[in-house]
Formats: sequence, C-alpha cells, structure tokens
Amino acid sequence: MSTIESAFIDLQRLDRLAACDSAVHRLDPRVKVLITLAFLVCVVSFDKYAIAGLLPFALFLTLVIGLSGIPSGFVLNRVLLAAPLALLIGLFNPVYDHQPLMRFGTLVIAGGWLSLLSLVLRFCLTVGAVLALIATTGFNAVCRALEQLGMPTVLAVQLLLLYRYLFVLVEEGLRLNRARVLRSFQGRGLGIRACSFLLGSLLLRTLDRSQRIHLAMRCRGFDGTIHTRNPLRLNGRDVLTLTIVLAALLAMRVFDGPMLLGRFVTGLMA
Amino acid sequence: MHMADALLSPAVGGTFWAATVGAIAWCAKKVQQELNDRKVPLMGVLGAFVFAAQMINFTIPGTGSSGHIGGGMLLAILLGPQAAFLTIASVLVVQALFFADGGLLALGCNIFNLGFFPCFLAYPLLYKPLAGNGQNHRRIAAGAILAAVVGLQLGAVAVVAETVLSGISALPLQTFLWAMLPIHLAIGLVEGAVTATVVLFVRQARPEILDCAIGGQPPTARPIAKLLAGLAAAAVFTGGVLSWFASTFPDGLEWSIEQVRGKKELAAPAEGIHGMLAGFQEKIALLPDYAFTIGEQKAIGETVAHRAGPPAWPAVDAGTSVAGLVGGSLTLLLTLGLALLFRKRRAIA
Amino acid sequence: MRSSLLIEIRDLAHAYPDGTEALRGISLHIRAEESVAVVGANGAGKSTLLLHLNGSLISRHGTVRIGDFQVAKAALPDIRRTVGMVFQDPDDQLFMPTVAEDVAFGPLNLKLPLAEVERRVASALERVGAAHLRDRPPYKLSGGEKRLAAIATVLAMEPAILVMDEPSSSLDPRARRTLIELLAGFGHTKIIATHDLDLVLDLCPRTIVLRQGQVAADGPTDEIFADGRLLAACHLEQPLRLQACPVCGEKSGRLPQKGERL
Amino acid sequence: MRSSLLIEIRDLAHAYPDGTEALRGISLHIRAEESVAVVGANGAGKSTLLLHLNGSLISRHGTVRIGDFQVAKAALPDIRRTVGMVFQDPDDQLFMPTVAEDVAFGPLNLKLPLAEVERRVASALERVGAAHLRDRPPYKLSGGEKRLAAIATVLAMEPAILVMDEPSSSLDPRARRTLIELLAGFGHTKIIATHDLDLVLDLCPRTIVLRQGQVAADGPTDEIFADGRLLAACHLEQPLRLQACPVCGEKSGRLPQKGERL
Ligand SMILES: Nc1ncnc2c1ncn2[C@@H]1O[C@H](COP(=O)(O)OP(=O)(O)OP(=O)(O)O)[C@@H](O)[C@H]1O
Ligand SMILES: Nc1ncnc2c1ncn2[C@@H]1O[C@H](COP(=O)(O)OP(=O)(O)OP(=O)(O)O)[C@@H](O)[C@H]1O
Ligand SMILES: [Mg+2]
Ligand SMILES: [Mg+2]
Repeated sequence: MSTIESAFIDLQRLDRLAACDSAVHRLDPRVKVLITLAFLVCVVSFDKYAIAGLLPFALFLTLVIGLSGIPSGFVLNRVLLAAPLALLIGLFNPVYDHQPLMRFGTLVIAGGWLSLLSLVLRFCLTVGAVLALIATTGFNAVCRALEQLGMPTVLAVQLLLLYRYLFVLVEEGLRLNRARVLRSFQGRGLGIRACSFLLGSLLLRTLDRSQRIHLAMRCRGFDGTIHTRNPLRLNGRDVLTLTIVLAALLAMRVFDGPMLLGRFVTGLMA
Repeated sequence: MHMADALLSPAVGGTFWAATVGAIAWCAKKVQQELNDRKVPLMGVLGAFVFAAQMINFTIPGTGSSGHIGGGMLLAILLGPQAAFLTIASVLVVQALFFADGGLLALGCNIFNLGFFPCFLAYPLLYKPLAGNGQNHRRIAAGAILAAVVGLQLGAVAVVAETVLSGISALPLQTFLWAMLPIHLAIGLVEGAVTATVVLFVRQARPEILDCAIGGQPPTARPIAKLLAGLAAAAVFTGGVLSWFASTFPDGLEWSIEQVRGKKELAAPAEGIHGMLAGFQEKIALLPDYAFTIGEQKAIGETVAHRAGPPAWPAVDAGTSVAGLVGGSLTLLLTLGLALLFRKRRAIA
Repeated sequence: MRSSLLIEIRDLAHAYPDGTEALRGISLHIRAEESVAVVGANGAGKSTLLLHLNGSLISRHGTVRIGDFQVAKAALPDIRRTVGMVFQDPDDQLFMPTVAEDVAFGPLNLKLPLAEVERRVASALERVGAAHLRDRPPYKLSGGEKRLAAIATVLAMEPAILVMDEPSSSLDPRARRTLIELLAGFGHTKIIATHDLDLVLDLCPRTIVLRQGQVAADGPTDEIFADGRLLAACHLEQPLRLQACPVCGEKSGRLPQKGERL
Repeated sequence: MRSSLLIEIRDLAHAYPDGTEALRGISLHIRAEESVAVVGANGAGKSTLLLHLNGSLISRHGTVRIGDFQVAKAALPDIRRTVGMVFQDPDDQLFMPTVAEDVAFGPLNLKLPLAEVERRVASALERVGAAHLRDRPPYKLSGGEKRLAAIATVLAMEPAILVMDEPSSSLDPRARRTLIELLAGFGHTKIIATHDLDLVLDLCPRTIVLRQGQVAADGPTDEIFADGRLLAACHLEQPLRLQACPVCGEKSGRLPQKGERL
C-alpha cells in the first residue's frame, strides 16, 4: 500500500512539474508524444547486447530533462523505484547466457552480463522518457494529444474522468482502510472476507457517485461528448522541432556515435 | 505482472500495439453505438475505483503476506466486455504514464494481457454461462473464480510468450512458465474469491445496480469471432510489416550480411532459450531479427572480418573494442557533465 | 420572461426503484425571484424534490411546470438552462481538469460561440469571487473554494432559478458567511434545501417543511420557526439564533419586530 | 487506570508527503474526562491532529503520549483500544453486511470470547439507542442512524477516549440534538473537531483553536467565544446562539461580567 500511496504523491508532484514553464513545456503535446514514441522505438530496437549505442540516447534524455528543469533526482528516484522488476528478469541473463562476448586481455565477459547491463540501461531510458513526457506535459494534455492522434474519444473522456476521480476515490479508499485498520488488532480483520465487504461498500459509493456525476453533467447539457475549448494548434516551431529531433534520433540509431567518436579519438592518439 | 518496455523488441511491442488498437477501436465503436451517456461517468469513475480498491489490502491466508485485487474481472462483470476493456485500457494507460508500470510501448501488450483475456474470453465463455442470470450465489462464485483464474493464467502465458519472443531476457521458456503460472494460479483464486464476494455484496445491497450496469446484451459468439479474426489479421499484418522494417534496418542489415556469410552465428547460442527461439523463429519466420543479431559494437560500414569459429562475436577484435569503449565512456562522461551542468544552473537559479 | 417565471408542482409523487416512497403528493407554487427554503428531517424527501425541478428525475405521478414548460423529456434542454442546480458534494459537480474548463462545460454544451463562452466563464468566476482559481485543478481546492467553483459552473449557464442542496455543509463559519452574503446578492429565484435553519433565517423569507414526502407546512419563515409543535413533529428545532443563549440564559425565542431595537 | 489517563502532545509537527505542512508545532495537555473542542478554519489541521491521537499518523517531529504509552508502532494495539475514533463520514466506518456484525468487528478482532462480544454489541447499541437497527444493513440507514451506528462500533471496544471529527455534519436538527444529548451522557474523555460552534457550547467546557497548523488559543470555551478578534483571525465567528442573544451578541467582544445582570 505504501508504494501505491507514494505513487500518488509522485503523481501530484508530476502535476506540479507539468505546470512549470520551459522550452520543452511549451512544445505542442502531440510533438512530445511523437518524439517520445520515436525515442522508445529506437531504444528498444537495439539488440540485446547493445550498450554503447544506447548512450547517445541517454545524452539526449539528459538534455531534455535538463532543459525542462525537472529535478534529475526526482527522475532517478522514480526509475530506481521501478527498477527491481527489470533487474529480477535481467538477473537471469548472466545465469543462462555464458557466451563469451568481450575479451580484454584475460578478462572475458559473458553475454549475459552485457545483456543485463543493456537491459538496465534501456529500462532507465524508457522509464525516464515517459516520466519526462508526463512531467513536461501533464496528464490531461497527453490525453488530448493522444486523442488528436487518433485515440477514440470515448477512451479520452474516460481517461479524463478517471484521472479526476482518482484523487477523490483514493482518498475515500484510504479513509475506509484507515477505519478498518483501527479496529483490526494484530492484523485480524484484515482478511479476505472483511476486505471484500470493504470493497463492496466502496463500490456502492462509487456507483452512487457516478450517478450523481452523471446528473450533474446532464444538468449542464451533457449529451455524451465532452467539448473542449481550445483545440491544439501546431506552430512552425513545433514542426521544426519535431523534424529536427526525429532526424537526430534516427541518426543516433543508425550511426554508432560512440564508436565513431572512439575511432576519432583513438585515431588522434595513434 | 506488467510487461516493461525494456523487455520488449519493437516487433513484439508493435504487434501487440496493433492488436490492442484494433480491439480498442472496435470496443469504442460498440460502446458508442449503445451510447447510454450514463456509462460515460460510470466507466471513468470505475477506472478510478480500481486504483482505490488497490489501496485496500488483505492478508493472504496461510502466507502472512498481503495483496490487493487487480479488478479486471470485476469490471467485466459490472460493465460488460467492451466497456470493461476500455476501462482496463485507461487504467493501464495511467499506470504506464504515472507509475512506471510497464511503459508506452509495452502498453499494447499489457492491455492485451490484462484486458483481452478477462473481457473477451473468460467473461463471455466462462462467467456468463456459469453465473447465468445471476440468481444463484454458488454459480456466481464459481463463475467468478474460474473466470479470474483462467483469465490470469492466459495473461501470464502471454507475458511469458511476449518476453521470450522479444529475446531480451535469457530466461528459458520453461523456467519462466514454471515461475509465472503457479503464482498466477494463486492470485487468480484470491482475485476470483474477492470478486465473487463483492458481486454478491452489491447484488444483495442494490440488485438493480447490477442489472442496469450490465445493461447491454451479452456478447454473442459472432462479434467475438469477428473481433478475433480482425485482431489476428492486424497482428499478422503489423508483425509482417514490422519485421520487414526491422530486417531492413541496420541490425537487419547485419543479419542479411550474416545470412550471406553463412549461419555460423546461429550455432553459437544453441542451448537455452536462444536455440529454441532461433528454431522457433525460423519456423514462423515472423520475427527473424532479434534473437541472433549480435554485436552492435560493429559499426555500420565496418569491414573487419569475422574470425572463424565459435564463439563468434564481431568485436572481439581489440581495435574495435577499444574504440567502442573509449567512445562509450566519452559519451557517458558527456552525459554526466551535462547533468551536472543543469544541476548547477538550477541551483543558481 | 424572467419575471413571469413560476414553478408549479402539482400532486408530485415519486418512488425509487427499490420501492421507497420518497415523495407522496406534493403541490406548491413558487413565484419569480422568491427565495424559498426546503427543510425537513433526514430522508424527508428534500433532495428528491429538488431533483424533480430540473428533470433529473421525472415522475409519472403529478406534474412540474417551470414557467411555460412542463418538465418532461422533450423540454429538458430548456428546463436545464432555466434551472441551475448546485449539488451537495461539489466533487460531483467539478469533473473537468481545471476550474475554468469546468465552468465552460455548460456553455460549450449550449454551443455558444467561443467568445461568449469565455465571457461567461470570466463573469461567473468573477461573481463568486473565484477568478484567481481559474486554472487550478478542482482536487486542490479547499471545501469553501470548491463550493464557490461549483456555484460558478451553474451561474455560467445563466439560469433564472438556482436550486441548491445543503450549500453550507462542512464549511467553516467564515466560508459559510461568505456564501450567505454571496447568495443574498443574487437576484435569482432561489430554492435551498438545508438543515442549517440559521441560513434559512438569513436568506429565505418563505419556508416549506417536508415530512415523510409530504408538505407539512408552507409559509413565512418566521411563522414557521415560531411554531414549536410543528417543528418538533418534523424533527426540527428553532434556528440556533432564536434559542436561548446558553451563556446568559436570555431567551430570544422570537424574531425581532420591525422597528424594535435588538 | 482511566482516571490517570492523560493526553500529552509535545511539539507535534506534521507535513504530508506532498509537502503540505498541516501541523507546525502543537503542544497541549488534556486531562482525563475532559471534553475538549478543536475548532478552526477549513484546512487548519484539525483532522490531521486527530489522526495523530490514535496513531493513524505517526510523526517524527514531536511526541504524543496517551496515558502511559507513547504513540508509536509498538504500542498501537493498546493505543487503539484506548482511543476510539469516530470519522466524519459514517460510511467510512460501516462496511459489514449488518449493523450488528459491524459493531462486533472490533471486539472479535480483540479475540474476546463470543459471549463477551455479544454483550458488548448489545450494550453499545443500547447506549446509542440503536438496538432496533441490529440486523439492518448499514447502507439502508438514514444519516442520523448511520452516525449512531458508527459511534456504537467504537463504543464496543470500550475506549477511554472518544475522538470525533465533525460529528454533527449533515444531521437534521433533531438528530443533531439527540447526538449532543448522547455525547453529553458519556463519561469518556472527549475530543471533538467541528465547525458547529453551538455544539461546542453545549458539550465542551474547553476549546482549542487551530490556525494554520498552530494553536492560536486554548482555554475555556466562553472566553474564547467572547474574543471577537481572535475568532475573526481564525475564520470563525461567534456561535449562532450568542450572535442573536440581545445581551451577549450586542456586546460582542466580551463576556458578561460576573455579577453583571445578564
Ligand atoms: N437512490 C435511491 N434509491 C432508493 N431510495 C432512495 C434513493 N435516494 C434516496 N432514497 C430514499 O428516499 C427517501 C428520501 O430521500 P432524500 O434524499 O430525498 O431525503 P433528504 O430529505 O434529502 O434527506 P437528507 O437530509 O438526509 O439529505 C429516503 O428514505 C431515502 O432513503
Ligand atoms: N492526504 C493529504 N495529503 C496532502 N495534504 C493534505 C492531506 N490531507 C490534508 N492535507 C492538507 O493538510 C492541511 C490540513 O488538513 P486537515 O484535513 O487537517 O484540515 P481540517 O482542519 O480538518 O479541515 P476541514 O475543516 O476542511 O476538515 C490542509 O491544507 C490540507 O489541504
Ligand atoms: Mg438530501
Ligand atoms: Mg477535517
């Protein structure tokens, strides 16, 4: 429970971050969504042993996070919180994959270790990218962007309401749970039966609430669709940014930057 | 369990995205057709309910650890399959965006794993027939438990399949299955029991709610068959297109080079998952790229010849190795430097 | 049109699907720009009555007329533009991501031009003194602020009649006072269901007392609050300000007569 | 033991994880069988303070002692048996299928013998006058009945201290009066957070005023309610019965002096 609770605190924090202002914040949400998707596809399209090739993407992400003024500690924290799963799965790689892939003198590195490192790296990049997207855009803007990119309206409206009532209902759930815990000594009373009744009454309240919300909406002329005031509009800057960044991502994916750099440097030294 | 972006290959991720997008579009159309505008807030608020429900923990009998419900089956029972699928999708979108559960690319997989099976297989094929018109408590309980168990087992199998097909993890199929299935059996039993109790509670308290919540017709076999066919087509199509793309992209290029040179790399990881996967992939010829393109350290245009004999790795060549290492470290340093720079600037500001 | 507006309820009865008879034959008239309180015990049917006024519930027994319209499916859009309803829990009413979007929700559904929507949003927020809350998400507002925002969402529809369910519940005394002053300044026809009889004293010259789904009394507020037996029978008691002062024991159980010095 | 019970709060500060500083250094003592009101504006920190009393929140800054125990993880079961908490919304507290099962929930978790549980259920329901509600499902009760049932669930654990958050909200005047009389009859130490200052006047000789997470005043209720400037600064106003009292209200700002004719 504490993890979910802390997730909610982070959620409010993300909301606050999204309300800040920076060059990245000002970009059209659709542009940011597209860039994020391109970024993710590039990152996961590397093969399982890739490490150096991923580093330019880390550079890119750092740049974006820095430009947008999101505290890097916050991002790192979140990534670390989410990391155990990737580590758990990844830890099996060294166990099962002994293929020697790299040799420095007498030191031979097995493929499993490389792929573990690669997995952790791509994990940080993918989680970090999504975090950066939300923290510079905000949930509602991302939803609106997705809607304009073709997500069905029903789903968009759904997300809107879900997000709004998340706060109300989680608060309600917490209160119910607190009231139960207060009367549950030595953990008795926390069993499945009591929990089901608790969920049942929370559900009843939720259903009642949805009825009241529906009434309130209908009172104000709701007819099944939610109209919004300002449709998003792309400006030249957005298009330009999109083009440049997509090209950059593609280049980073196609050309092995670190290798070229390394060549260049070792070439200089040689 | 949620799939994570990091465990996915683009081909697998893309395929499931396509399948999911298809399913969502179909559901959205269906829901809009029967548009009962009361369902709009109901779906949204029930989505939020799933999160609230996850705040309420229970002790799992016999283990002393605690858990919470997932809620998929409950949504299917309350909303009917199409609306429930959309609601589950929205819950997963929020989890992906905020809780770093999964990720954007893995969203397709996750919606499929956690939404498709309970809503379109377990609910109509198990819960509906078993629970009948909802008068008999035992049948409701049996239906909910069975449907939850089967739904979760299918989901778990799908997670394993997606991970293995992506080839990022080296976990062998069997081990993975053995780890996932029993755990999800237990989770499914608990989930089903809680779902059944909650449904019975609501049924007793406010029978009219369940009746009007379910509202629309139960899905007949035909639309589901149509949906399945459509999804399969979409999946095959995207899978095909994506793997073609993948195979024309850099790694694919290497792969074709290797093909031309002969399949010596293939022999190397013969044991464990890769052997199996490679064989599997050869058979289905759908996702040919990711299992056996090794060696990103080999830059485009690199001409250093392979040394013969396994274990073959392109960059065993010391020169390339050193260059890669130097370049990598420099990039890393650059990244760290940049991070520090921004940090300092912020501290000043 | 506004001055001719009139609410006419005749023989209204309503039973919920589970069989609870919440209203059992209610008849009343309310004139334009009247300010009327609806009071009664828990479960007397106040909220149910209010829901009938804007067609949120439509009963087969009895009729409700608002001005020239009979409340029925066909007239709903007109009815809802005329009757603005403020719900008891502002969280139910604020469902959009920001206060401004929420206030714009109604006008947008009326398909008004964007400039007009913008004007209405600004003016509604201005009137309740919540202009500074425009871009805040509703879940970050305090209880009193939420209430103001909820009222603004309704004002933006420019209704002629304001219907409110327990507007003062869970507000602190200052926020309650602010609300009362705000409402007193509105020229709308007002119908307020509440347990806060002191608020009734401040805002409504006329009071309707419900009891088990029927009208137990309907008349000038001061007469009703002077009738101890009626109040007791309806689970009510005198407004606190009319009760004996617990500190000095002075009984002030009557309304000050006009002209009399307090 | 009961007579020695004492609540001692020293330098209590609490910030919610999102950074909101809800309490900023609160110190107070409450003696056994005292009845104390906690009042203040929306968001002043009343609920947060109450949650610290039974360990629902445990702060790292400052200490809370209940009798011989310091509120901390280890002592929680004892604390929770000693401090009974009635929540603002009775729906939060009632979740079992019948009222009797709900009242029995706490005692059963204390592993009391069945006969004792039965006795406690009966006596708790008896004391709040809700014995007839035993077998009713909670979601079918009226607002006032729910409140009584919620209090019974707490009484069944036989706490020495009763902590209540806004006990009178959304009750009709009769139900509110019943509640006040019920609470007045309890010998427990009572701590009541509320916006209903007239209820404070009836129940609590002592009042603590919170303002932005700090104690703005702590003293005899009548003195506090006589201090107009303090009340205004804390978003409060005089209880309604004092406002209208021709004696107290007129001379708002001071209490009638002893010996002075009221
Ligand atoms: N959705 C519903 N289904 C069934 N019965 C209902 C429903 N809503 C209200 N009731 C019942 O109808 C009666 C009137 O309820 P209503 O809410 O109108 O009372 P009220 O006067 O507003 O009470 P309160 O002061 O507690 O708000 C009550 O007996 C209540 O239990
Ligand atoms: N779970 C929470 N997370 C973050 N902040 C919170 C939380 N609960 C309360 N707060 C904030 O803490 C402060 C004190 O809140 P609290 O609920 O204690 O006030 P209160 O005096 O009980 O107000 P009210 O009279 O409205 O009930 C407020 O600013 C509130 O917004
Ligand atoms: Mg009501
Ligand atoms: Mg409070």
